[in-house]
Amino acid sequence: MMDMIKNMTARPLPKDTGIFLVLIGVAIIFEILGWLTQGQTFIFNAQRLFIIILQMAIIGIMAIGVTQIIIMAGIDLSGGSIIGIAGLVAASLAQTSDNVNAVYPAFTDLPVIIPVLAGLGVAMGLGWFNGAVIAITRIPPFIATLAMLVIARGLSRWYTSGKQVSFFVDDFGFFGSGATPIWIFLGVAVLSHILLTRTTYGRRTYAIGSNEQAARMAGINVGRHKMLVYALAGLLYGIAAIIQTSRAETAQSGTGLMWELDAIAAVVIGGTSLMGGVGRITGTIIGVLILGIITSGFTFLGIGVYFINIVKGIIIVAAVVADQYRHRSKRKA
Amino acid sequence: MLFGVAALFEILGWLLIGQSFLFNVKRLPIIILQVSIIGIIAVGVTQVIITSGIDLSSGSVAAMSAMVAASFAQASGGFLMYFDGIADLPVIIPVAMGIIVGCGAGWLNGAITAYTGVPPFIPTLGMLVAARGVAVLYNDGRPIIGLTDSYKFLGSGIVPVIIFIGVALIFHILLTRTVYGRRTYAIGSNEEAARISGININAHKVLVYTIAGGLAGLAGVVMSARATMAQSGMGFMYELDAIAAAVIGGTSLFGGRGRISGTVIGVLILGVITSGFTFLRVDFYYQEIAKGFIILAAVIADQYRHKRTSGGGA
Amino acid sequence: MAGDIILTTKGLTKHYGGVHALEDADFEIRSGEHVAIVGDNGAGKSTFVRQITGVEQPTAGEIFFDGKTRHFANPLDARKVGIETVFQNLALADDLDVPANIFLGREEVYFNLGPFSFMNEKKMLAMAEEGLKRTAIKIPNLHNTIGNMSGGQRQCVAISRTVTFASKLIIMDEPTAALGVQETTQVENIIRTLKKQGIPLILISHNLRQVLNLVDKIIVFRRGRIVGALDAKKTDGNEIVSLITGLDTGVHENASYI
Amino acid sequence: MKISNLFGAVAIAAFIASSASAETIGYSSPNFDDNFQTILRTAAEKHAKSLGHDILIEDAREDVGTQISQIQNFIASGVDAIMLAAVSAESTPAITEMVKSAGIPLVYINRRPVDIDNLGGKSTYVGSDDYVAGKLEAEAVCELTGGKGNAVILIGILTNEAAQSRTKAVKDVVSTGACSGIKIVAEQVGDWQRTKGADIVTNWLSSGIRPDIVFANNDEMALGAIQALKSAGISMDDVVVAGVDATPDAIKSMEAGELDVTVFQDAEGQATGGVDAALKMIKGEKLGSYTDIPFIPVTLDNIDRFK
Repeated sequence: MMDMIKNMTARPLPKDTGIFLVLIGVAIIFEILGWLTQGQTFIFNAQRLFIIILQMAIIGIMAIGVTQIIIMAGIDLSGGSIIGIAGLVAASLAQTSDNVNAVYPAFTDLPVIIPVLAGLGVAMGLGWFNGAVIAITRIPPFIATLAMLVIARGLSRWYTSGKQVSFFVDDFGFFGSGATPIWIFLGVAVLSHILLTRTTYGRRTYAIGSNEQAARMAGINVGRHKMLVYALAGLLYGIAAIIQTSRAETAQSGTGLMWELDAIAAVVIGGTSLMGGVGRITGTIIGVLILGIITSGFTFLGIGVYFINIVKGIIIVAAVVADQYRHRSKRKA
Repeated sequence: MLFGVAALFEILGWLLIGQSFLFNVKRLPIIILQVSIIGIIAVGVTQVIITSGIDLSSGSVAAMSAMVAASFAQASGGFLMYFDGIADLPVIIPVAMGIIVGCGAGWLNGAITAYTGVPPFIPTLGMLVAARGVAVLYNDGRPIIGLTDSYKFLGSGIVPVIIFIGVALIFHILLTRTVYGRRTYAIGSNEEAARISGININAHKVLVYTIAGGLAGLAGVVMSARATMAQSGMGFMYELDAIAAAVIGGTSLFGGRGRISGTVIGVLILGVITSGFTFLRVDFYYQEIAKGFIILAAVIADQYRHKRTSGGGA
Repeated sequence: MAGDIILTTKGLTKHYGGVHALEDADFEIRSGEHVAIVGDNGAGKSTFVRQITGVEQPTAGEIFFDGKTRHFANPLDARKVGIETVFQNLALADDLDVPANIFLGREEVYFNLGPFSFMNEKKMLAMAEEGLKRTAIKIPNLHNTIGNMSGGQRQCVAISRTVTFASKLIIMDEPTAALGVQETTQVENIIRTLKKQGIPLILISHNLRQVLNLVDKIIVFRRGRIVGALDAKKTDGNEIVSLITGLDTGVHENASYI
Repeated sequence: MKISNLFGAVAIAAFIASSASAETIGYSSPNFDDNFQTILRTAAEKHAKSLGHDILIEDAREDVGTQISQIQNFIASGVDAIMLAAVSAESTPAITEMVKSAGIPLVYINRRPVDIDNLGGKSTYVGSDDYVAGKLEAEAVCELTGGKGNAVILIGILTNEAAQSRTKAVKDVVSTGACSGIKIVAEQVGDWQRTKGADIVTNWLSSGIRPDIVFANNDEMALGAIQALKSAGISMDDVVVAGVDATPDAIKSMEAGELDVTVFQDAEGQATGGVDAALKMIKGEKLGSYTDIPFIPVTLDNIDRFK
């Protein structure tokens, strides 16, 4: 354990240079393609940049949660589904009283803190459940969270029988308006970065990811820590759900479908290793931006949305393969 | 376990609906018919899981294969031809195309898994996304219709069941009687031991994933023949059912353990559950939530079996 | 009693990046001879074994086996010419039964259809029983999976695998490290049986008592080099220990270094 | 709703036992997550239950194979009639044949089957003509704008007949006579979703595409477009936004002066019409192949009817 910690602190300062260059490269490619095919700039458009970040803020918040899970050598496929149910729960408690079709006619015009806490609570609870199942039964996390993907989606369909929930109190609109999502994203990123780099929470997360056995021997309560990390990720999904619901001014059972893939893609592009033990929030943020630029760039170039899926699939695999080679060459050296 | 589940539904059936669940000439064949497509996929997935791999792409690969196969299976006289001038081909061509496309996707899954050493759920997750994208792009999201009668025959009556049983039998024999099977179990059981024994691990993994892809392709063919059309949304989440069937049937996610016969039973249990929920008129939401818990329960049970036996050995 | 030279290495060297795991190892073993390799952790014993069994390829040096220069690209190459190895991690597949493990990677088949060849289970079972008989190993039920067996039984299966294929040289890497007293005795008895049958053996072991009891010659590795070759009948534990640790007192200065 | 669901789960036995004498209708919905389909489904459920009948609902998840399986399960479970909105219109011949040979009444609703000519007797289609929806949408826009302006189209899911027909109708209208001053400058697939609609329009705006007209295949995407336009600081008086469905959200937006055109697709009419058709056929009545539930363009003049 001592050795491990020494290794970790002795490691050269985080370098996101490589991935940052990829970001620049991708932007340049779209810039060139932009001039060639559209006759206009892609990047030097303040409005577009703002929008790219705004659109990615929600995925970004999810990805920050997923980053911590992957650093711990876990995985979470249930983020999108949890956002679906958390958004619906929050929305159902944020309705105005002049709405004849309110989910809970008795609970309308509530102070905004109540729907927010309810959404966060549900998401955190489901996240904790993921962690508990993984910690206690020790089944592979991707299976546990795959089951949660199905369960949480079923819950969100059950909750209002698939009915859309709209008409929110004005205060609830705040979370999705203007640049608020970006500020929340940044806040979450900074906090998580500090948590990961400066606190025992972070130290333990890295320790479990790099050698769970050693972490256990060193007296870390691995099971409890896993529950904590998955629950925190759930909390972040809850935040993402509230921003999404507020921004869309509506919640429905299909919200968040497949978003977990975008989040995982952002994380692995950002250099977090699926082997665990390695990863940074800064990398994830760059990964999120790369994904945002690609999505936005495809729309900008007028390429069909379905191409984006194919490209996304390829990017996820490529990023992980690249990580694998980094990992291997490190081992050999 | 199969009997238990079936008996449970039988009892509930008499209690709640006042009729038999199992002893219904209509229901039993339909249960088997419905699961035969998932079953074909599950036979491939079982082999992948025995090597301690996983394949999350089967549903999407089946959809992609269905689109390609159907485009070669159009009858003349239809007004929406995918290929102008290609019509009324012998049925073997679309079937072969479907299987080849599936094999191709499986090969890519296997090659990336074997030669880069990334965890298999990543390349197959990528394939899940990418193959669905290809399926949509292939005909701009439109379905492919007007298939030949000989192609549609593959999905009619009990033909899917016969194909499923045939596939299950062939791979049961391959897994239990041939070197292919021996290597598949050996790799899943102890990859290092298999390597030292001179087995070409990478080549074998590629073979297993390719076969699984080919079976997903075949499932796509049967699926489109049954629907008498191909559509990009087909087979959505079938991979989950296939994995669930394999695990319920006793195939261990840790590799090295599993049987096709178990998977066939697992597939039937899933079919009984789905059909039983409809039979008992339980709302769809509960079905979905229940399926999630069933997967979880099966894997947790596997985990405890694994712990117990490996605890006794080394 | 030692006959012709069966295996020779000349200047065998292995570097992992900057780490010199094995330097300039000259080694030989004659037919019928049992040789032990001893040394501290990281002294290069396992590295040496990995080169001569084809698990890894040497950085430099040559291997002569059975009269020819050999280049083993993989363990199967080494096995094909008759070098059988019992690896430290046993290299057994837990979920397979005894014959399946013994024939792993070289199954007997009825006719060759590539990977889809049908296996001749009967023949494999008979040959496995034969191999077990030759080493006087008793395993109650050959169709039990390895995962359900005791450490000693597993070790016996691993050893009988090497014997089944009538090999020219057997290498055992720490065969008794994980075994209890009784099981260790069982394995030692198998080794004595092999000695009687005249099959040459290279034994890697930490157990000096065992080494002195079982083999003819003891090779000592230290820091990647061979630092001594001792006749088991003319040496004792002290001499070996001093060579292993490098703290030679000088008492045995005239011992049979080569 | 939630509470009644919970009770439903607990008391399902009593519930089913008590309804043994009523008819049971099996209903396969193409997608639970789709708002319009949800309105349709819940309206059908409400109507059937108010008449004392059972309705058994399944979600086909936009998958033809799943839908076919569900229908087979309905047949095996001995339902008295089957209702469905088809995942894909082209899959209907196989479904029709299956249900017909089981001798069970069959009602297609909302999504027009390709084999509509083969229906009649114990099978029928209750729905509206999506081409008409697109036509009414485009004509209303044409009138509001005087037939001029740069237009963009937000398309639903490409696979859906409704998306294809509505889009085609819009293009047909703007390519003719008085409306030919409208130029389609961009189109994108928004999957029927509000946030997708918003993101696409935002991306267009940042690429310098500033539409005068937004044609959306449905209201959700239209509402997304309005969000995007508003957050880009564009006055809603300068842009004509049009959708289809007249959902409650859309009506509210229209009253706020943001959404300009929507076309009422009578979900309730389709659903109740479908249930009624099924009940008639169970009683042995023979029906025609098609019952039209008309689309109605919604304007501020007649908006109160749709609240």
